[in-house]
Amino acid sequence: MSQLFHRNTNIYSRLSIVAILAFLGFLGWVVAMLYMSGYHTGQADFVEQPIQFSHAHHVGGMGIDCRYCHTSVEDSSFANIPPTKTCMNCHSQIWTNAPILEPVRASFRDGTPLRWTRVHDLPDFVYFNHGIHVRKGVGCATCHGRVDQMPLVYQNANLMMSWCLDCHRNPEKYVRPREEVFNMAYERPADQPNLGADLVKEYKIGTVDQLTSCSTCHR
Amino acid sequence: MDFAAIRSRLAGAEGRLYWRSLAELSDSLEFREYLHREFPEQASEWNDPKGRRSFLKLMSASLALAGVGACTRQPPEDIVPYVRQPEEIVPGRPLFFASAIPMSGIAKPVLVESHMGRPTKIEGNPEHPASAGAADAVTQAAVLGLYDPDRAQTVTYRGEVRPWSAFMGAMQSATSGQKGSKGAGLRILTEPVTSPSMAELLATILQDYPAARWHQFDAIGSDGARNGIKQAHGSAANAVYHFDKADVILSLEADFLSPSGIGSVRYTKDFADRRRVTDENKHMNRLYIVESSPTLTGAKAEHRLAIKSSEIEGFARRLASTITGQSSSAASTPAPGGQLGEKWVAAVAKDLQEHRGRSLVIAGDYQPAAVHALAHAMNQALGNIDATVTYGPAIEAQTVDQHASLAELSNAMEAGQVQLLLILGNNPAFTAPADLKFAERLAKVGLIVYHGLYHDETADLAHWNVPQTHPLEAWGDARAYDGTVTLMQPLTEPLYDAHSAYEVLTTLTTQPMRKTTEIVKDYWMRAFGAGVWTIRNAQGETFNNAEAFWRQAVHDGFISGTAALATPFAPAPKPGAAAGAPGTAAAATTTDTAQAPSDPSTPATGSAQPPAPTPTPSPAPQTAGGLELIFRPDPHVLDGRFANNGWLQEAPKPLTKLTWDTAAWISPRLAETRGLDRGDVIELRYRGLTARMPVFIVPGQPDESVTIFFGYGRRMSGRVGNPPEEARAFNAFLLRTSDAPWFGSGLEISKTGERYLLATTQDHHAMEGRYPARVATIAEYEKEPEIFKHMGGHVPPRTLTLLPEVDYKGYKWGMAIDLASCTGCGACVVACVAENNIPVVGKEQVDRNREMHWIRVDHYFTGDIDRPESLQAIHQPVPCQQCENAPCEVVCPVAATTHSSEGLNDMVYNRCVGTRYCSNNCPYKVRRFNFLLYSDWYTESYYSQRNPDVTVRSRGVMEKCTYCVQRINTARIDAKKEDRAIRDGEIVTACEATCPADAIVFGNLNDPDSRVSKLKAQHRNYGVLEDLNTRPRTTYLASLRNPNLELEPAGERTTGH
Amino acid sequence: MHREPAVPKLYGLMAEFDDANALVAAAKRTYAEGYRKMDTYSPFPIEPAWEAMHVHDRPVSFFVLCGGIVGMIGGFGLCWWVSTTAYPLNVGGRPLNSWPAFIPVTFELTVLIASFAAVISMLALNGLPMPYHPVFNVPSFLRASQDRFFLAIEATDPKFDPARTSEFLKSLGPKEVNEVPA
Amino acid sequence: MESTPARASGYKPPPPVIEPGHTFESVTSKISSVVLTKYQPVGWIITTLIAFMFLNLMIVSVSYLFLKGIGIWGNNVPVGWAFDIINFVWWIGIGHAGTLISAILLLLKQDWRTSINRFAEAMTLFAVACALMFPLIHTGRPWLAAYWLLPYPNGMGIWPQFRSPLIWDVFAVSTYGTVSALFWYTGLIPDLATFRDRAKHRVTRMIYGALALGWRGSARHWQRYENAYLLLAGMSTPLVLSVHTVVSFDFSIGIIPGWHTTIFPPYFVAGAIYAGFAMVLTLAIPLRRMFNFEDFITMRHLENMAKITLVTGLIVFYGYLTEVFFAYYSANQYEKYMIINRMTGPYAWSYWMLIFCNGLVPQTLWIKRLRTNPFWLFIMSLIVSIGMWLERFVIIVTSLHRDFLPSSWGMYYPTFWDFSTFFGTIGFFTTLMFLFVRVLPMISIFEVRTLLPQSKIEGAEGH
Repeated sequence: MSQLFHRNTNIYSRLSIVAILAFLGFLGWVVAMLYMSGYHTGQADFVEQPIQFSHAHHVGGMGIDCRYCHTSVEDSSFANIPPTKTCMNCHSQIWTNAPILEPVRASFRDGTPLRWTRVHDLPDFVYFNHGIHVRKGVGCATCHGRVDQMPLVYQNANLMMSWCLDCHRNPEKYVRPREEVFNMAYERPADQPNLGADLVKEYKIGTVDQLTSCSTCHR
Repeated sequence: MDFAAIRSRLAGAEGRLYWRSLAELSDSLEFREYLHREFPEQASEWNDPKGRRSFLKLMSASLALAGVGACTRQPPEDIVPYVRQPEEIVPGRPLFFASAIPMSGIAKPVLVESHMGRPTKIEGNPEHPASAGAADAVTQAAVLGLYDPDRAQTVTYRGEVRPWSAFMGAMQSATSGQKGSKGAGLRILTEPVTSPSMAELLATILQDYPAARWHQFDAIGSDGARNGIKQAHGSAANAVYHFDKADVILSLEADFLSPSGIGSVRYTKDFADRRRVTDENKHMNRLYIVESSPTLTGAKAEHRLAIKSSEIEGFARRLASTITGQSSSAASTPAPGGQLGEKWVAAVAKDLQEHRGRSLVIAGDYQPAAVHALAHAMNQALGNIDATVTYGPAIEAQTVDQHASLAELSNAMEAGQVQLLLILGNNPAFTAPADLKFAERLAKVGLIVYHGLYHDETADLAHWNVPQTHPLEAWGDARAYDGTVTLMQPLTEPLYDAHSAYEVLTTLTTQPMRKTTEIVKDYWMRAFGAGVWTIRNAQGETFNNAEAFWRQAVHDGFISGTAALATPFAPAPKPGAAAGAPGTAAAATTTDTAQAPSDPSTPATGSAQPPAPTPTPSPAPQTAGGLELIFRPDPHVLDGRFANNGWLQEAPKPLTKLTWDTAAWISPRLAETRGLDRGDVIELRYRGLTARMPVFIVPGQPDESVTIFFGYGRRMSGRVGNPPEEARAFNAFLLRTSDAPWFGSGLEISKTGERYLLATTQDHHAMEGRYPARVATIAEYEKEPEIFKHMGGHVPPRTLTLLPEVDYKGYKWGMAIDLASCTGCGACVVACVAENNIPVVGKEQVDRNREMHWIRVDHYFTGDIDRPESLQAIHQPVPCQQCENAPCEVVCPVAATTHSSEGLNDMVYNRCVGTRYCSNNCPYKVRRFNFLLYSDWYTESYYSQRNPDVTVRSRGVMEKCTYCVQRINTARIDAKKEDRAIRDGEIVTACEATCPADAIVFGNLNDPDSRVSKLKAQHRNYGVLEDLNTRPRTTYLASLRNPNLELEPAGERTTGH
Repeated sequence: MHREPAVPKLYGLMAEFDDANALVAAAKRTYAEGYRKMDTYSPFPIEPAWEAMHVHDRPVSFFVLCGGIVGMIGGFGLCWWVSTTAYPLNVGGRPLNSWPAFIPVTFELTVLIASFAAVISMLALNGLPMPYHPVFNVPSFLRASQDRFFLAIEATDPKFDPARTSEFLKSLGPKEVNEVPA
Repeated sequence: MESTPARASGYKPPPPVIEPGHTFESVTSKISSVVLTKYQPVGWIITTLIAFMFLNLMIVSVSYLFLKGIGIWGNNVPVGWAFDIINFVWWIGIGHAGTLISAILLLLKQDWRTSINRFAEAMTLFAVACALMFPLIHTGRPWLAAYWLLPYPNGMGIWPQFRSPLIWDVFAVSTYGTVSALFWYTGLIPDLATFRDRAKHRVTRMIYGALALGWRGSARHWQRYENAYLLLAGMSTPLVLSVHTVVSFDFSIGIIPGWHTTIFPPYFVAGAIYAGFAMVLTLAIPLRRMFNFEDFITMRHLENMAKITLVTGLIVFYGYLTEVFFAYYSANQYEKYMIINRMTGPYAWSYWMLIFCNGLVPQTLWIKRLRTNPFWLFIMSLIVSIGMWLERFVIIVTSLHRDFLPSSWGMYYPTFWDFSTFFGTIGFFTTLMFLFVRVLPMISIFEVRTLLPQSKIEGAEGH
């Protein structure tokens, strides 16, 4: 008889097995990458806003404190977006007819609120409370990044549950003295491990059991 | 329609957030639908039963929604900040405002939780004497009514949308026509009015139109009580009962523990306070009740005598003559109920007399005046006046016999004397007694203005329809059951083109433009000035100025110390004149205002000592043989006013656990003799009127009586309340006649052969010897305090386990529920629904045992079905027991339910895959599963009601009671911010907060001094199914009974089963 | 399929039998003759045939054992690590390391990995897949999978000599002897 | 093989496992002709078409389920599991006979297994496929089941909960499926080679050739092959026992009366074998008629299977009695009530039907005339399948619908979609089965060859 397959088929058949396995592995890797990437998490995405408000200018440049606008950050779960009135406190004096500020003035005139797009948008089943984090010495920049260097605010961390857990499991790695919370430029000192441990004690930060209980964040 | 009007109206700060969604709404299809629905010819669409479960319509979308899991991005979300932020608002933190929900004109004081201007939850007003922090189911459900998309939304004239201005114009011309005849053709029909400011406005109108008449009607009000007290006093008054001072209580069919009654919240509290037995203090009150159809009060009573409603007067006479000693003809007539009745008269009379000044006789709202008069007389004889009963002046501006009042109006309509009729609420076309033919006589009225919350049966017959503001949308005042003046403040701008009764009435006055705010505030400013109302603060000091008083009053939600003052009925001073005090002109105009005492400033009680006369017997109802027909308001939808409220429709009705429908109650024996079974539809023939009802067999119902309930069979209540075709005739009003409003004989029933599905949440009411709910007599308990531990299975010692003990450091949450105080009113169920965004699933789903309530009130019968007097019912609220060895957790494959460090049995919706294994393995069956997409994701108006602190669950997800973990977390965070521990009582779960009987207590078990720890230390404390070693954190305090040994020799009934 | 060059290299010689007994007998004699690079082909397993060639290798068993051990450690390790280290949670008051509950998974993974080891090592040791093999050049070899039995002596065998080996094979009383082109 | 001892002692040899007069050629051609031919029996075509219709019904039902959620079924709160899990356990049970026959009987050197193990294994695979479907769809959101039930690193930093029997299920059933597939394919390789060499059309030959991996029947290969095959059999045996044990844990780990009992593992395994053999009979009897395989699947096979069915049936029946005894002896009111409720409650009909199907009907197998009557065996096997389905119904539904608190007792009523999903899977199963016999050898050719006298080697000890 004649051979059913050519002699090279042997090589091909074995190669193909290896190739298929390799391909599956690659596929898995691609999915994983996409899953962790900004495409899925929204990390570092550009977000269109009604006004090109620059934190870099206001915070970095003029050195306005976070709390001037986000007034409720210390005593509420929600760090509020300032009412138009807050903008007008200054902009009724300066840049009074800068075209870029027209939406603000319009809003103030006819009382229609500005509609901002959320940048740090947790799922609705996650209940994050700004007040307690600020109180326990978690710096704004720890999660939001160097907002003072962002012309347009973008999502700094991937906001995945594992990311939250990293801090909830070992807060000592991240906490800072309360007075430094709103300091954008704060750098973790060399002895963060010791400092962190002390602060965790001093600020009575909850046990890991409590910080990683489901109902701490999910209700 | 006039959107500009709405916009301007909604421009206020609070309204701003809502403004957005309404603006969207106004362009949306739904809104067009609402508009169309205003047109009567579209009414057919209302009656589509499918509409009730509209959430099924867009089910297909749910696939996409449910798929939001792995690799999908969240849709971008907007943040809309204020333009000018009100100081008091901290975004993310709720605010609480004191207000009130009026019912039949009586204020039910509440505290409303508001998130960023959205009222989300109603609780009781802790400061207010009528509430003490509790609120009944109906009151709490009002918040859902606020957002009901079926509410009337625009002013219409003959079905055409009209602006408010057009209405005012129309009223100007209509009234100018009445000027000549001094308003002879003008009629105003309202609910009972206790609001002083409203009374003044009405008085003013009646002064301008002397010939006009003001009628009051409330289908479920109690003329018996009104007239009874008049008989006793000779003048109208308001009786207030003090159960906290009473050791022996006789109720003559008085359902003072009813789930929706006036004042029953406070009465329940006082009653329960008197039976909080501890190992230290074993004192307990005793309740006798003589009643026909079973009630929660009857279920709570030590002794219950079941006789026909019509026989109760006879019983009362016998008892009265025995007590007062006056030998009247009654003394000789035999007591109803045979020997048992005789035995009762003797025993009860003895017991009452032994407790002079500490006893209490109370007559039921649905009993005729004579019985009330007798009750007052007995209290007088027993020296209970000013001890357990106090009399205040009438709190209604004008106390009239309401059925007579409505009859008079109806006759006037028939005679064609009515040109202009203002109907302020309460849907008389549906609720009027059948013999008055009110609906058809409306046709003879020149111009009908209807002011209602919905486009209901009356609106359908009216020419002008003005949408009524919801109590949470407008200013107002009303008096609580005890007379305390209670203020209502708006929590939001009206969501629709709605107007308050004040605004409607002002169109009849010379200054039609006045706003509700000014009317109410102006009244009280003047009141502060004048001596009509003695206005003091809680400490009894006077305020230094009117503004301070007003601010205090609005903050508190009521004006303290106003209970003892009558509501003046007098016109406001002419605008020209200097602002005089309200009520000063009283003597001038009040002709027939039956006020007691005439001088309102002096406390009423002094002159209110009733000379106990032998009351005139009430006309014996014509005995045409046959069965006795008993009318009752539905415990949840009352006379039908709440028919479109899904929460109330789905809340299981007491004793029957029936949802979504009504039924005629019959006794087991009657069912047997007539060959009836639950769900059989019967035809009721009564005085030439007919209606139909499905039957429900209720143990304890007298064999000769059939009880039917108002509120169902409404054609035009809305998409939730509209009945299916076959249930249209289940309408008790079809049988009601004005001469016998609450019961009458001569009922014939016949089986139609049809069946009707009745969806109940509990079908098995026997305990099967498992003692989930435990009860013993106080004697047994005193003899053997451990008695409750011996009921139920053997509990293994905590040491009997292979597993290491988990010790919970820090907080250790637990709950104790006192079955001795619980009356089974079901307020906790609605509180939980409101707090935790629990969806309404609809009748079919309930029938498939898929109701979603996180806390349910189990109900067990004990005793002999054939001996109604031997029946005992016991109620047991069952939330998640939060077991320490939770069987549900071990079997969850994805760790969606685990234990928190504080011992909570956490349920993580977003992790749940929905295997339902946990539910199978839960011995208490407290877990609830979203078999379909139950949460209404599509009705935008409901979005605003949701509690933002609780996830809105999606399809395929398990859920259950969380001990209100959102409240725990809030408290914990607040405490941590202040570096302190959470105080006992700082965390109050929704069910605990609203429980009128304070039967539910939540707290930290690691704190030996916490209320809950103390309760759990009691001998009465036990855990359900503890023999399974689940170690529930929720435990129960066994119920106790305090029977009279003359009526129940010790050990006659073995306790518990 | 294109033809091989005119004078093909030789893979070996192949004798064809129609009876299993003959094959076994032939195999014995060939081995006795000193041939080692030989093989027999049959449509069903014939234990005497490989015994005749003194083939005794059991590495498959070894791989299975390894697979089993890996699976067992991996399985228990997974459960243990997940429950005690990755995210320790209080589940129904059970200890973090509830080892009895981990046994089923451990067992299943043991069997799973071991089974894979068995099949994969068997195929690998057999050099499969090998769709092309010189023996298929023999037309009648088609029936090796049906009802015929073959004995092949490879050209690489030191004792191999086309003529003498062919003679020897013929002496075994086969139906016929074929050259197997490489 | 058993002819040798037969001659030694005077005992009458049992009927042969293969009718005499066959040659290697005849065996090979007979079996392979089923596949390597253009024509199929009409019975095959009709059955496949009907089965295919039901398969479509399943697809519709499942799509609708994904669209709306499991609310379309009758499940409710006391009865959280119903048809979904009943079907799962039923199919898994059926899936046991295959591996059992091929593995355990191999170890026990039962040569009569050879002519039935192939399609029994196929049956196992397809039954497991049907079974695997239910754990996935019974959540109504299978995408999440796949997402969370398997352990792998993820952005949530959270893992499956290994204390849950459901996770054990995931591992047990998927392992069982995988190993069965390996076992089955390994067994197929030599026969695929046969097909490669017999097929006429070139493409067909290429396909079978590719699947045969170039098998050439070398003795060295055979030797390793037998080694590996034996090891697989050795591992499948405890596996097959573990699978239904784990499935039974789904219930016995729970605390519900009627679930929480120690006898479940043995009693479930026996039940599984019982159901499995019944299904093998249900398939074997028509197939051997359809393709005239009476020579290979002889009365001896049917009778042996009947005997196993009888034995396992008795074990299962003993299980039922034990449950009753426990309930009485435990002195536990919940257990007692559970049994009384099963016997007299609203679902009593299912309990008594179960006793009839699983307890009484198999007793007819004591009678040789019935035991050797293919028609009766076929009917009996169908009744047993129904009985085993009812057994799971009784265990799941009647235990759940009245558990501890009388207040939450309820009833369960299946809906149209419950039934359509169930019958749909039967269509799915049958379709696969009939397609299998069309494309692969339903009887292991090379093993049947070893049954022929021609394959015996003089001097070699029989094996």
